[in-house]
Amino acid sequence: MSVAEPVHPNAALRFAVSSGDLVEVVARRGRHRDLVYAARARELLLPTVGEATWSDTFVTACTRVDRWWIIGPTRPPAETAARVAGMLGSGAIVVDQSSGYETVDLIGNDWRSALASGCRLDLDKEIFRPGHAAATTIAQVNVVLIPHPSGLLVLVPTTYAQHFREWLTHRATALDLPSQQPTAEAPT
Amino acid sequence: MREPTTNVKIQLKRTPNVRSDGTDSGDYGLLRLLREGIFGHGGWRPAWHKAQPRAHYRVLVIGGGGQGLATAHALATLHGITDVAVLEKGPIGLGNVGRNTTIIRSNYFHPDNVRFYEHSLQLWEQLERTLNFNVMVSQRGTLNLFHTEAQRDLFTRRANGMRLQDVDAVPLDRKEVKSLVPLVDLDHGRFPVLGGFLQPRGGTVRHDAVAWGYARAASRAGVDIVEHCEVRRIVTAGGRVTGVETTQGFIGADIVCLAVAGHSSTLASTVGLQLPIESHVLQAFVTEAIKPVLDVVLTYGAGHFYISQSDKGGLVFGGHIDGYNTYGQRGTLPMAEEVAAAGLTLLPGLGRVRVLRQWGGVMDMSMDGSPLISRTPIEGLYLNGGWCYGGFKAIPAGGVATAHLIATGEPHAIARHMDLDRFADGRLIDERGAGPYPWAH
Amino acid sequence: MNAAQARIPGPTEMLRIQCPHCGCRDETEFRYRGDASISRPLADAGEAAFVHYVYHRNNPKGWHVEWWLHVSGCRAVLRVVRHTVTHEIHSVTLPQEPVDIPWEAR
Amino acid sequence: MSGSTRLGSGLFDRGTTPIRFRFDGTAYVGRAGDTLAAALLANGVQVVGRSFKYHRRRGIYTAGPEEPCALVTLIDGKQREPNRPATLVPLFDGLVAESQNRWPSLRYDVLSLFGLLSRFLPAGFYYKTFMWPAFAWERLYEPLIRRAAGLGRLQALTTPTTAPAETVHDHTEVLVVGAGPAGLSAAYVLGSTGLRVILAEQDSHLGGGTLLDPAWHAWRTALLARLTCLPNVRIWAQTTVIGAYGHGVYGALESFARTTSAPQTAAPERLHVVRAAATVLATGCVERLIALPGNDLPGVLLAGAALRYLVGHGISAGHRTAVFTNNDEAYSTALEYMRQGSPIEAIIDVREYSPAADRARGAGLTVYAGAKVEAIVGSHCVRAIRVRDREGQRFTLAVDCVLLSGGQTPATALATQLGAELRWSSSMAAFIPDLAPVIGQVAGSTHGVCGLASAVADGISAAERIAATLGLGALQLPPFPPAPNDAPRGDLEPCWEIPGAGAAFVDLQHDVTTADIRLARREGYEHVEHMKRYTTHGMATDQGRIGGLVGNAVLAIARGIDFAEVGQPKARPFLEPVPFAALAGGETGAHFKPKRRLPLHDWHAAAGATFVNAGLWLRPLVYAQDTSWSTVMAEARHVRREVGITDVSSLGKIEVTGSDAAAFLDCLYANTLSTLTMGRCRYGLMLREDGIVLDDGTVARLGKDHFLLTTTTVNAATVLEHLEFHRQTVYPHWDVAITDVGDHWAQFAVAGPLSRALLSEILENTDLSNAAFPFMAAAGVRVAGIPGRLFRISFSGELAYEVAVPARHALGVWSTLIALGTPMGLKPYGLDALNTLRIEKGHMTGAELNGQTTASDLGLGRLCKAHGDYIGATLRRRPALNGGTRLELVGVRPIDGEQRLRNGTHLLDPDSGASLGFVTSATPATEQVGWVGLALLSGGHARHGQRLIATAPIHDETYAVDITSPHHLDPENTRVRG
Repeated sequence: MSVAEPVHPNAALRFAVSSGDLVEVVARRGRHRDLVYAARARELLLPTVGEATWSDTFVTACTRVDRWWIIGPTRPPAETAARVAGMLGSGAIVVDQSSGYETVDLIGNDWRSALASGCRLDLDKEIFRPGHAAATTIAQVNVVLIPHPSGLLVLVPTTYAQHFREWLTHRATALDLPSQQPTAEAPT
Repeated sequence: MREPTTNVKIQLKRTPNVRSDGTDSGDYGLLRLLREGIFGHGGWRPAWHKAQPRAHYRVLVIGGGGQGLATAHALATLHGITDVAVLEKGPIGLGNVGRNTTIIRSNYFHPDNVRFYEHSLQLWEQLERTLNFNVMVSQRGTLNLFHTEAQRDLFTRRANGMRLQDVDAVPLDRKEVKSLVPLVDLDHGRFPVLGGFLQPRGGTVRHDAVAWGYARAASRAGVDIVEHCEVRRIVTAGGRVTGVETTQGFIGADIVCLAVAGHSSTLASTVGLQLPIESHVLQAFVTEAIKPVLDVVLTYGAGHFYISQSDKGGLVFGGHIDGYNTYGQRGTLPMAEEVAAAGLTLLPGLGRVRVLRQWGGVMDMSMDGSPLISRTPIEGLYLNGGWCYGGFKAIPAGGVATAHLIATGEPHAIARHMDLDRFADGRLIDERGAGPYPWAH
Repeated sequence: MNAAQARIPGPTEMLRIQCPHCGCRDETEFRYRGDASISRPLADAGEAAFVHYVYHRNNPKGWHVEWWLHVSGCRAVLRVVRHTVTHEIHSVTLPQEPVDIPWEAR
Repeated sequence: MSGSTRLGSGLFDRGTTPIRFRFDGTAYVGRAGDTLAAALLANGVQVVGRSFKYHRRRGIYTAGPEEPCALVTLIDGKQREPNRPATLVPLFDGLVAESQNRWPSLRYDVLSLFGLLSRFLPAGFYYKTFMWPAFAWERLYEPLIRRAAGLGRLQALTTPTTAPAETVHDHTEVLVVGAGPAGLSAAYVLGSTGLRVILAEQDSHLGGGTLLDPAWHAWRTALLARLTCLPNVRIWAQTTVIGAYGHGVYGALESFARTTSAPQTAAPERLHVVRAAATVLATGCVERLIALPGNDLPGVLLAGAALRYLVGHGISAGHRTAVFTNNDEAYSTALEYMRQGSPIEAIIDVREYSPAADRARGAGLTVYAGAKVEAIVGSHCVRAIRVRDREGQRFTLAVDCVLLSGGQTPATALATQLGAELRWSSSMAAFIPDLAPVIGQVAGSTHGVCGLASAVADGISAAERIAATLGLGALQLPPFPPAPNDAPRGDLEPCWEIPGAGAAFVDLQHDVTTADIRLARREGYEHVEHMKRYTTHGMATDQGRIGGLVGNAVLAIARGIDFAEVGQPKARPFLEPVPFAALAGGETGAHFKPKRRLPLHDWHAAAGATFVNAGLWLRPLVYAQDTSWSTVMAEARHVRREVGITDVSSLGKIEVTGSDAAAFLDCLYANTLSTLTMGRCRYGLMLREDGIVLDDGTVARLGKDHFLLTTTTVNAATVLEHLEFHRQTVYPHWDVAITDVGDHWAQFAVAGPLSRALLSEILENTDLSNAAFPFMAAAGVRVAGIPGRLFRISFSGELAYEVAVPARHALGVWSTLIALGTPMGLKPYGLDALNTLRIEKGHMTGAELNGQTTASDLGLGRLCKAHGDYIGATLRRRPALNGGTRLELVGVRPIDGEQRLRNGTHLLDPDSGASLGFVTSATPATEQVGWVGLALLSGGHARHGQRLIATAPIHDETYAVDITSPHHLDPENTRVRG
């Protein structure tokens, strides 16, 4: 069974803002299975709801039926979307969301305690761990959480991003976790 | 004080303990209290007679809440119809009349609603005399704050409409708001306060006393108040009402009136009637008693929050309905958090005041957010319901209008728009424009 | 309240809904969308049918079939069978799945 | 001053350093580890407050959250926190407290006169009086009553000095409430299995009953040591579970003891929302009082509380103490008093026999068995008791302290909130809860189990049942420290009230007496809820914990019915009063709602814009700090005459894709969209099913199966949900995907006669001529090197285009447009100017699309499909939604060019004076003199050309207006098509 999350009051909560590209992929009606096979052939794994996969190029997360988030490195506008569309063929609708969401990477282990006040999910490290993904609300913002071995990726709608970052800084202060101001480095 | 515009004051026959103007001839007063004080209070008798049901009544009012008791009272005192029983499944007054935030006001958009609620407000203003029972009407004013220009425009329209009907409405600027309610934080909230609109005659009433006062006056006028008598089924024959099946057996009646807001659908369903109503819970809260800090009923415009301070010193406040069908009467935690967050944003100084209790009341949320005083497709069956969260302030007028409809067969002038047919016709009274989504009103 | 209702364990107000996609989530993540026991009439059903569909409700004190949109999660519309007194949740299904209603409510 | 003394050290002492504090201006010294109540007792302060109604003197009655009497105001600089039970306030150096509800002082209180008049002020007296003369209620009585309201006085700063509280979300397998012997044992057993366990204890000391029995201290220390070694067990002291909300959700309030008078920066409490699969309720019992004359005098307290003060703090509550009891528990206090050398004058026990009495006599104590205390005597505090012994002999004992014990009442509130059935236990004379096993277990004294060893066994057994429910099977129990056995016990004999002359109190804070309860019954308020509301019994801050059941029993006896039948009022949350700030959490003040910022927010700010709240958005209102009409009109006229640019990124943007997308949109919009050709836009009107307009916007066809919808800013989320809901429930078989791209695209409107020339200059390889790119055209373009989209649509009524680019490129593109456009006259304009332009043009926003208007009302009826099904198609045809006296959209102009037209002004029929409608939007005109506006007017479409009266009583304005078409400007659309 699980073990309670220890709190490290003196450790820092660091977060960085990634400039990676984001693509939303939708399986056309009735084409889900074809699409997953087609993607797998191109070494792009499309996981089931609540899961995420990590490859050298892409992070793929699924929080809605028949839909995936694909995060990749920064390319000229819409190029990642075009590339993904090319990989997936006609069974997919591919929408560039690179500007629609900001990717905030919380680095270190303290994100669980930092998010405990705003996030209603069970973030116990035995319960929500790398390989998982979840859509939920934090600080009144709809976000997607993708844990990874060294932290947590959070997709935040762009127009709420500053509010979310301010909230995160405030949380870190309240928990006595000195936060590092966001940087524009890509996490991957 | 203005005379209420009650249209019908026909005394069909002499009713006991009722003066010719419909008021209770009364024995509550200072002298009686002094006398009883000297002799050890042994002379007080039950405020209302605990009646056993008879086999048949001319009118059965189902529901011993504010609306039901006021309807029975008006039938007896204004129309001389005393062959009336009020049936209540438990003790009277423990439904919404005893669970609300006690606010009275008449600030509405729809002109017909302004007229109805203003009539009610005028009846409140003389209710002590009508009932010979001090229900502690406190006209401390209701203040609605606004935070955007669009809200100011809506309130302006409403206030102008009220003033055109001779109802009081006063715009306040930020300074005036602050001087009236020093606790308000005008500037630091997410949505700063731009101003407010005050209805000086709005205020609060001691809610339990309303039920008790009406019960006492109705009982003295000859109405049977039957407690612990739950209606299981409305009985009809040939398309008209003949009585009700209760936990105390069958009781016959020529006319049955439903006044069970919160549970209207349940009873209507016993005669196969579907109503344009869903039941939703509205929560209320009270803090510990503190010395007076808030002199008006205050409504926040940037979140769901309203608050007043009771005569005992507790701050009574509430928010929005929880937003899903329910018959559970207890509060929920997320709503408590949301309401408190709105409250603290408006009144940060309340941070150290402690909230004592939370509770909920089950509302008849109608499909357009406005009430129903109406005949039904079943002859002899009348409906007083769909009050959403406006039923308390409407009690005096709701009783008068429902009694008028029952006694004369015609809707009262103040309640013509409250019929059931309006949904089919499209004559909706949607104050907020929220649409046929009861949880959004 | 009849005997059957009286035996139901007492009121439990705050909701936790077992989303078939996301797992057990707080009510605050969902948006209530009303009675799911009624379906939109066909185009030619006439005005009365639409009036009934839009305005009239069973509003039962007991089991209720209703829509909840998981607005902060998977954004799926879920059909939830919930008891309106105890808030017990009997089943949560997707719109295209058959609805499972407890025998007491049938 | 008589009162108590500190006899020695106590279990809770944390060193002997003197801690200085002030109460009512007097300086005192206490000890670290004291509560304020303990320190006041130790200093011999007997009177600490006044009651609510009669302003009677009140002392310290209990040692916990059940305290009804010793409420004080804590003073911190300029702030005053009222109504804190002194029993819950940990002492710190520099603490300042004040007594309440007295004037001018605690000793001399003017309103204590009410006590002398009490015979004329019984329960509910106010309902029967204050009615004459009629004017006096408003002018005299009501203001007086309100002035007398409340206990403590709040004084607060409008900006709090501490950080906002935060709400923490916790998940666990088992929540154990109460860390007495049963709770500790259950947590230990369950924690040893590896399950996640949260153990919440209201007290700052863990151990419950084991704290007060020195024989159990070793057991307690050993068990706590083992428990704290389990990493999966979280132990929360000073944490009250304030409510059980079902579905495994609980609220828990954690308090942080203040240790210094230095300014506090952190919030003093934190709310936890706990989700638990199962729960153990080991919430213990609360001792209850006995109603008898004088039972409210300072110097009377509950026996268990006195034991706690003695064992925990080394403080004796009196010098000459008597104990009045109906049960064995109180004997522990008497024996401990004797052991520590504080004289016990007598134990008066209503029972004829009990083993505890034998033990006490054996220890040398005087016990009057089968006797009663008939009254407690004293004017300001306890001086003596009048006893009637078994033989009926009456005598008086001089004492300065009376310890009462009327029995133990299980704390059942949480259990009943979880739906537990209550059953009457005649051995405890109280209700005991039975909880459904799927929810959890009740354990220990709450469960009716007496004795600490029995409580341990019951806690273990509860844990085993929970483990079984959670599917863990049979448990290997962890080793427990050795524990003493329970002594044999005698049964309790119910004793609710000792009738006699004088007021016998059941609610000490609200001054409710047994006579009040009988009066309520006599007046018909005989149901327990009616009695409670009529007398206010149990409605004070302590929620009637120590006297609630006693009052209900008095009612039952008066009615001649069973206790079980009289029932008790529902125990609603909260179990302990919760500070507003803790309940509110962190999302308050400036953080009450998120701020949504446009991608160009910083640019707008740097350009000097004044921002306005539009829903959650911050939008530039005007590019100036001066928001007067002159600056707005300068921006608007510039658009009419030259060219302006405005940020419309807050519009909702939704992509609808799939082979059934066109058919789907035909069902969701009132007008036809399937006939839209690729590369074109069309106005789209969406209805609710009831036929009222939901929203409007533009629909662009970007591909055969690819549409882009825009929505109004305020309705973006509503429309998205409306589409998703209908796709999933009404049209689930269609191939349609709905994707929100609102935040991805930034969008700018470039409007004005020069807009074509300007954009032709800037856009690469794009022919903007009417032939190539007519009104309502849409195309992909590259702008400033970025692939974007161009639409020829106009909200302003001018020749206009909207440019959309991905938001992360918004600043670059906008800056390029500004840089290249400025020489050609391009200026940014804000929301107010945009509003002016659209009002003149007769375009609508939320003021007109108000959820009450139909397409016909807005003059858009002709757009709606005559045939075919769509949302709202059937019900929009209802007679009352068409024509007649419907409020219809019109234009309105004051005939006096100087007259300002205000929103919310009503329009009157000049003949009847009746209100026919109201002005929804108004603005000064850009190209003409005077003001123009839009209005919703009864039968308005037939009133074009009429002259009506406009009136705004709150502005004291009345003037004549002309009713016109809503299109004040360019009704032929020559500008937009130019």
